[in-house]
Amino acid sequence: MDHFGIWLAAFLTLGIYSFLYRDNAWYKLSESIFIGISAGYWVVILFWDNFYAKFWLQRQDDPMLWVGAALGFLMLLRLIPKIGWIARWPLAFIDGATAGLWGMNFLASNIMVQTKATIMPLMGPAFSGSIGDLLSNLVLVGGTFCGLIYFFFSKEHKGAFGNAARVGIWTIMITFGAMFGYTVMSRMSLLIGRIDFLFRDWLGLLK
Amino acid sequence: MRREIPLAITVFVGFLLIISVFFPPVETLGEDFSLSFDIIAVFAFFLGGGNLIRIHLKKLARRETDWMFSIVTLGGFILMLTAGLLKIGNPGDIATSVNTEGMLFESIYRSVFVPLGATMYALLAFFVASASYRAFRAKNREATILLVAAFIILMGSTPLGAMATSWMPESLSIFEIPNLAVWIMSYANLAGQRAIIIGIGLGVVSMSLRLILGVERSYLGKEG
Amino acid sequence: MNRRMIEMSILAVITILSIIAYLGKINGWHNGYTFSTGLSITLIILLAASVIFILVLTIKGKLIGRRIVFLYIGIAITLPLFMDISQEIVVSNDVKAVYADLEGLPAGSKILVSFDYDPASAPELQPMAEAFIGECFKRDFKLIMMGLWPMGPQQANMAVDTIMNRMGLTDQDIIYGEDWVNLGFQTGDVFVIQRMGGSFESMFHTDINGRPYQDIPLVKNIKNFSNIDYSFNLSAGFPGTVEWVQVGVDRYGLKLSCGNTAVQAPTVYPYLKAGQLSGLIGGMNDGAAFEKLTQLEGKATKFMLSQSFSHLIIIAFIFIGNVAYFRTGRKSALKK
Amino acid sequence: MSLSQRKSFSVFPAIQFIIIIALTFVLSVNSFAQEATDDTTSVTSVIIAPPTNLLVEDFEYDDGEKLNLIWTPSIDDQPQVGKVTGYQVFRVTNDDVTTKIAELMPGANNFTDQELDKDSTYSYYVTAIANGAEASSVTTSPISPQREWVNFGLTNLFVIALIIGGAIFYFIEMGKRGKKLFVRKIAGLEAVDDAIGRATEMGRPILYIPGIHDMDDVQTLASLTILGRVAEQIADYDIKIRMPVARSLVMTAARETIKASYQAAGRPDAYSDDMVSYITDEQFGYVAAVDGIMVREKPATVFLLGAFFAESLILAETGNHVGAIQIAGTARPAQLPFFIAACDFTLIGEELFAASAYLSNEPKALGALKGQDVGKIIAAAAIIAGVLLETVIQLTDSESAATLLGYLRQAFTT
Repeated sequence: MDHFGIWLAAFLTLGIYSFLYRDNAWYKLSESIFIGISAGYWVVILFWDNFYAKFWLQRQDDPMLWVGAALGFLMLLRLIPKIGWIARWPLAFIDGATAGLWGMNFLASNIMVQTKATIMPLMGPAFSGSIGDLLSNLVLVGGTFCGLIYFFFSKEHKGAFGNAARVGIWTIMITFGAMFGYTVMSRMSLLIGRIDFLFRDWLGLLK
Repeated sequence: MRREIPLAITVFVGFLLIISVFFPPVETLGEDFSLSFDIIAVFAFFLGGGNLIRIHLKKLARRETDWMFSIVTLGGFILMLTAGLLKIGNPGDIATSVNTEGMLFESIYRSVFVPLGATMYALLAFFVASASYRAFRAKNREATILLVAAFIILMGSTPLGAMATSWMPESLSIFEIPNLAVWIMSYANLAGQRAIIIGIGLGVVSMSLRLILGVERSYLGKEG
Repeated sequence: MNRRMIEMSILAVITILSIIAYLGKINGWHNGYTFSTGLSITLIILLAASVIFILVLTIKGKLIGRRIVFLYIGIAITLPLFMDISQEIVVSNDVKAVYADLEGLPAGSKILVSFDYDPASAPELQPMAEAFIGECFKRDFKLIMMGLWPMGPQQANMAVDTIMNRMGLTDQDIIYGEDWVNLGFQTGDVFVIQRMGGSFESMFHTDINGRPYQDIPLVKNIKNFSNIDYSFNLSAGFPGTVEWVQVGVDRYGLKLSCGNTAVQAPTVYPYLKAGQLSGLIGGMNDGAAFEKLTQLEGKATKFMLSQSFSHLIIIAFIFIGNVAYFRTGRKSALKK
Repeated sequence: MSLSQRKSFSVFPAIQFIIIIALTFVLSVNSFAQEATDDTTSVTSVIIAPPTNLLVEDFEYDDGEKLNLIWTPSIDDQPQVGKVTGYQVFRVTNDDVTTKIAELMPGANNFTDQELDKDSTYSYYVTAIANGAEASSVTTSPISPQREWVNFGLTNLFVIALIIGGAIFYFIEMGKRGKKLFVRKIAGLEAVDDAIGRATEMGRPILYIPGIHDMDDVQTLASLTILGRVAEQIADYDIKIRMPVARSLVMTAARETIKASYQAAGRPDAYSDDMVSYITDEQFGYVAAVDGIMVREKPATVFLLGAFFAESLILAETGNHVGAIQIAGTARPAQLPFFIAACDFTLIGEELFAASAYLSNEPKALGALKGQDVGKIIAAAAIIAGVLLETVIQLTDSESAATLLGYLRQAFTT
C-alpha cells in the first residue's frame, strides 16, 4: 500500500476505536465517511446489478420485469402528496408476496424437515449402544420436545406442564451458551487481525 | 377505496403464491416475485437516497449540530456515485464490473470501505468482553446454565481446556472439557436449535396467514 | 489542566510517536521489537496482579467501568503480539498426520496447494500457509499453487514472500518456475477441480503472471492429478475442502490434507473420520501446533498467545462480574 | 423409452465383454510403458466402454418443460482407477439438430434437461469421454415432455398446510365470533407499556431498529407489524420516535405504518416523515450511524426487532451503555445469546412473530396464536410417536411398527 492509503486506513481504524473511549469528532468523521461512501457504494451496485443487468438488458424478454418497474414507479408517487397513497399498492404487493412465499417455505423447511430429523431411535438394535448414547439421545429428543412446550402459548406454565417448559428453556439456554462460546473465538481473531494491521503493517513495530 | 385496493392486492398475491407451489404451470411465480422485488428496490432507492441527501442538506442549511459532518457524508456519497455510475478509470467497456481493479470506485472500496467495515466488525471483540463482564451472571438457574455452557465451549477451544482436565482418568474422558464441548455442540445445542427452528416455522406460517387474511395490516391502520 | 487538554495532549503524543515509528519503518531505523522474556514475564505478572486488584476492589464493593474492560481486552490482544514466550500447545493427531505425510515424501515431490480464502480469513489461515510452504521448501518439495477464490493466489504470493524472508531464502535459493509456481485463479468452482483431473493446462493456460504453461519448467510435464504426489487445501468455505474431497480425492485419488478456519472445521470432520482427508489443521490453535511441528513459529503461535490471553481475560471478567453480582446484589455492576 | 431400454440390454453385454478384455490388455501394456519412460506422460489412445441403459422419462410434475435422463455409467468409470474423465449429453430435436447440452463429471448417471417445448420431441445420447477416446450410448427414441397441472408429489405438504392453516383460520374465526381465548403472558411484551411510559417520563426519544434486512424477509414484516402497534401507543403520548433504517423500501413501509398508526390514534398532525430516515444499506456503516445516534440522543427506550446479524451485540451493548431499556427480538438463533446478555427483554424466535398479535389483544389475532399451538402439538406428538416407534423397531423388529413409522415419516416428507 502506498503511504497515503495506509495512513488513511490507520486514521479511520483508530477513529472508529476512539468511540470506545467516548463519542468524539474523530469518530464522527470516520462515521460520516463510512455512511457516505457505503450508501454510494450500494446505489451503484444496485444500479448496475439490478437495474442495468436484470432490467435494462432483459427488458424485452420478460414481462414480469415490467410489473416490477410499474410497481416501482407507483412507489415514487409518494413524492406527490395528493396521490401519495398509491404508494401503498406496491407495499401491499410485497407484503402479500413475502407472506405467501415464506409461509410455505418455512412450513416445509422448518416444521416438516426438522420434525422428521428428530424422529430417531434412542438405542441401537437389540439394546446395543452404551448408556451414554441412550442419555445423549434422550437429551436430544427430550430437549426438542420440552423446547416446543416452552413456546406453547395457550397454557400457563404451571404444574407438570410448567416443569417441561422449564426443561425446555434450560435446553435453549445451553444452546445460547454454546453459541456464545463458539462465537468468541472468531470475534477475537478479527480484532487480532486489526491490531496486527496497526502495529505491523502501519507502524512496523511488530517483528 | 384507499384501504380496500391494497388489501385486495395483498390477499390476491399472497394466496396466489401459496397455491402456486402446488401447480407446476405457475410454480415459478416465487422467482418472478423476487425479480420484481429487486426492481422495485431500485426505484425505492430514489426515495432512500433522496432522503439521505435531504436530511444532510437540511442539516447544512440550518447549521444544526455537527453540520460539518454532513458535508463529508454528502461528499462521500456523491464521489462514490460519480465514480461508480460513470465507471471512472474503466479499463474495459460498459460490461466491465465496477469492482475491477483500476477503477476509482474499486480503489475507494478497497482503501476506505474495507478497513472501516473490518474495524467496525472487530469492535465486537470489545463488546463481547463488556457483555461478558456485565451480563453473564448466575442470576438465576437459566443464566447459570447459559454461563456454564459458554464456559465449557470457551475453554474447549483453546489449549487451556485440554490442560485443565488432562489429569482425568481414561474412564472419565467424556468429562474432559474438549469432549464435553463436542457433546454440547452435537446434542443439547441441537435440541435447542430444533425447538427454536420449529417454533419460528409456526410463527412465520401464522403471521403470513394473519397478513393475508387481513388480521394484521400495519400500514393500513386500524380497521374502520 | 482540564479533561479536554489531557485528551488532546495524549492524542498529540500518540500522533508524534506514530509518525516516528512510521518514519523508522520506512527508513529502517528499527526492525520491529520483541520484549525480552524477563520483561514479558514482568508484564504478565503485572497484568495478573492488576486483575486481582480489580477483583479485590470488586469484593470491597468498588466496581469498574466498561472502559477498563475495553482497555484490558486491547492490552490482552496487543501485548502478547510483542512477546516471545511459548505456551504449551497440544498437537492434535490430525495435525500430526499432516506433518507425518510430509515427512514420508521424498525430496522433489510435487505438491499442489490450493488457496481458497480471502483476506478476511487471513489471520487464521495465512500462518498455516506460511508454515506449510516453509516446510516444503526445507524438504525440497516442488509447489504448484492455485486458488478457487479470486483473492486466494494473492494470499499465496504473500505467504511465499513472508516465509522466504523469515527463512532467509533468496530468489536464487528458491527459483520461481522451478521450485514453485502460482497458477492463479480460475472461475468455475468445483468444475475447475474436475477439469484439472483431465488436464491442468486446460484450466490454466498461463500462470498468474501470464507466462504460458508450457514455458514453465516445473509444470510443463505435469498433465493432471496423476503427476501430483500430495495436495493441501486452505479453505474458508465454498468452494473448498469439501469440494476437493468430493472430486479430487474420491474421483482422482488425490492424497489430500487441509487447513480450515475454526468455524469451518466441524463441517469437514466427517471426511477426516472416513479417511478421505489424511490430516486437518483447524483454526488458530492447530495452526500454532503445526508451526510447532515444523519449527517455523510464526503468526499463529504469536496470535495464539493473544487468543488465549483474551479468552482468559473474558473468563476473568465473567468471574469478576459474578463476584460483583453477589457482592452488590441485584444492582447493576456497571456504572451507566 | 421402453424400446431404448430393451435395445441397450440386448446389444451391450457382448460389447462390454470385448471391451473389458481389450482394456485389461491395454492397461497392462500401459503400466509397462510407464515404468519404462518414468516421468513423461504417455499419450496412448485408450478404448472405453460407453454408458448404457440410457432412459429418458418425463419429469414428474412440471409444466411440460423438463425431461429426466438416467443411465448406467461406463464400466471404465470407477472411482480413482477409471479412465473416464466425464460425460457429454447430446440432444437431438425433431428437425435433426444435435446440440451438446451438458458436460458432466465422472460418476454422473443422470441429468435433467430443462426449458424444453412440450410440443416438440427430443432424443438423447450420452458420450463417455476419456483422454483421446469417447464412446456414445445409443440414441433414445423421441419423446416430448408432458405438462402436469397439479403437483401430486407435494400432497403431504398440502395436507399439513391444510391442517395447520386450517387450525389458525378456525381459531381466528372463533376469535371474530367473540369467544374468549386465553394466551399466556409473554414477559418481553408485557414490558412494552412500561418502556413507552418510561420514555414519556424521561422526555427522551424512543429508538426503533427494524433489523438490517429488506421487506422480503418475514422478520422485517413482523417488526413492522409490531411497529404499527407500538406507534399507536406512542402517538397517544407526546414522545419522539426515531427510526433509522438500512433499506429504502423499509423506510417507505415504516413511514406508511407510523402514519397510519398516528391516524388511528387520532393524531395525524403529529406525524412527520422525519421520524424515519434512511442511513445506508451497508451493515456496519448502518451500525456506525446507529451507535452515533444512541450516544448523541440518548433514547430512553430501544426496540431491536427484526433480522439481526453480527451487529446485534454492538447495538445492544451501546444501547445498554446509554441507559436505555431495551426490548429485542429476532429469529436468528445465533444472535439471540447476545440479545439475552445485553437487553432487558428478548423475544425468542416464535415470540417475535407472535408479538403483534399479542400486543393487539384482539381476539382474532390471539386466535392465530392458538392455531400455532395446534402445529406445535402435531410436531411434538409426531416426534414422540416416531421416536418410540423407531426404538421399538430397533428392539423388536416389529413389522407393524415399521409400517406405521413409514407412514409417519412419509407424512413429514416434502
